[in-house]
Amino acid sequence: MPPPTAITELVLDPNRVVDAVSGDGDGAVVTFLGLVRDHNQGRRVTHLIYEAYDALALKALDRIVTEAAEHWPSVRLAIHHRTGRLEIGEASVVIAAASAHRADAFAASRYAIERIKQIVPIWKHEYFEGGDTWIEGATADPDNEEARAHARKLACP
Amino acid sequence: MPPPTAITELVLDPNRVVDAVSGDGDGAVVTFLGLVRDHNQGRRVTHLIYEAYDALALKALDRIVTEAAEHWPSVRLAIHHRTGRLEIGEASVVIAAASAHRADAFAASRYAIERIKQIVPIWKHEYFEGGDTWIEGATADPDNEEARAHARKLACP
Amino acid sequence: MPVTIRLFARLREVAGTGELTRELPADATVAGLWDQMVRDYPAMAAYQPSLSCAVNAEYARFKSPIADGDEIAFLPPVSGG
Amino acid sequence: MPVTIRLFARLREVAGTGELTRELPADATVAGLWDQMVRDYPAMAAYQPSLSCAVNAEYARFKSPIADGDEIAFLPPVSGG
Repeated sequence: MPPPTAITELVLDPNRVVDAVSGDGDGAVVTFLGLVRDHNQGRRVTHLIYEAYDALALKALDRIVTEAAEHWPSVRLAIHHRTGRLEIGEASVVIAAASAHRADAFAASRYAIERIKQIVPIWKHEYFEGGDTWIEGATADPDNEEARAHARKLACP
Repeated sequence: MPPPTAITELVLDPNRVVDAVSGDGDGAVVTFLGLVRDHNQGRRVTHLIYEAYDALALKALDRIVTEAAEHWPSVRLAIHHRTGRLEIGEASVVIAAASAHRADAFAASRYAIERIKQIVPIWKHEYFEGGDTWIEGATADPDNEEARAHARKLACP
Repeated sequence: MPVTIRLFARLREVAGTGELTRELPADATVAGLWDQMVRDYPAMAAYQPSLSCAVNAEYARFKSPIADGDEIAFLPPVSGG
Repeated sequence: MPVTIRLFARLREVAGTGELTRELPADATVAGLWDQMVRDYPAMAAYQPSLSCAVNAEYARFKSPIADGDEIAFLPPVSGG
């Protein structure tokens, strides 16, 4: 069985992430794939390079899995994030949430992607036609309860 | 490219459904897999047989795709539903929603599964230890605006 | 005029077949055809409050008229997904 | 005491390396080390308001003390997903 969390330079296989969570008691699996887009803020993107603080990034993913289990005990969650060079259309992150209850599976996977953007030490170096730039999003602070509550709110039910 | 909607006796391949929707401009793909559970209402399920009114079921799926496009114009949606005999853990339905915006992709895929349960002429024959039973859910009425509004509400944002 | 009737799930089991043909008068409606089905198969009566119908693979109303050669389907509550 | 410093993304580029070693006094804190980084690499000052830090691959506070042999990481705003 694949691990629930992973930071890897290898191409992500969504089916493998689903295999990490789904059991015979689950009626619903929701997956989220983050894909490299060909544009961003008006720039024509050619490719991305993701850099990670691997050891801490893996712990941050584990933390998100633990947080989600607190909110949605029925859900099993897996998150695999890729690093290195990614071409347009490739998956940078795959999240899978399995549950007997589809509402929980939807909520947990949405929560996970919001939290990833908040607290996982990974950085996107964007290469576009005419240049390149580091994307800088959130100041990572796992103890920021306001950020966590925001992610919880976006997850809905 | 696989078709956006399908009713098929063949094993569903989630990657194929994703391929039906994702393009170079999409940053997010949300998939929903409905899986055959080993239990239901205290019964130990051995397998299911799905029966469909194929011609109408396909039109109903197309209708859901059209409805979702009205609510979330940024989303492309695909729905493949399986029929015939399904074993525990197999996927009965795969939904994929691709968008530049993850909120819309989540919402559209949730909407789709709720609408499938409301209006698609497919019936689940459950075989369990000690017997079998037809599962009867919603009275199908695509023009029931209350049902549609309920699905819209569950989809959240 | 001849019509085809499609039955699914429990209704199919009650009739012992998923497809029937009937000869109907020219002014027939789906509701009238359903009444005839219930006369032929009394166990179907229980489905009256929760039934849907379709004509030529499009959802229809029970007051819808039926034309020569139509395919009329009676649908118990659905359970896809 | 010797410590290792890990730098990522823009900070790594500013320093020209992702890993440095420094000799620190026994009562050093993460904040003190960061001040030293800014002295060495003035372009890093812009990151002060949005910076995170970690000690031995665990998120930490800037007031955290540093021990012999620790790995201290300075993290610009993250953009995973």
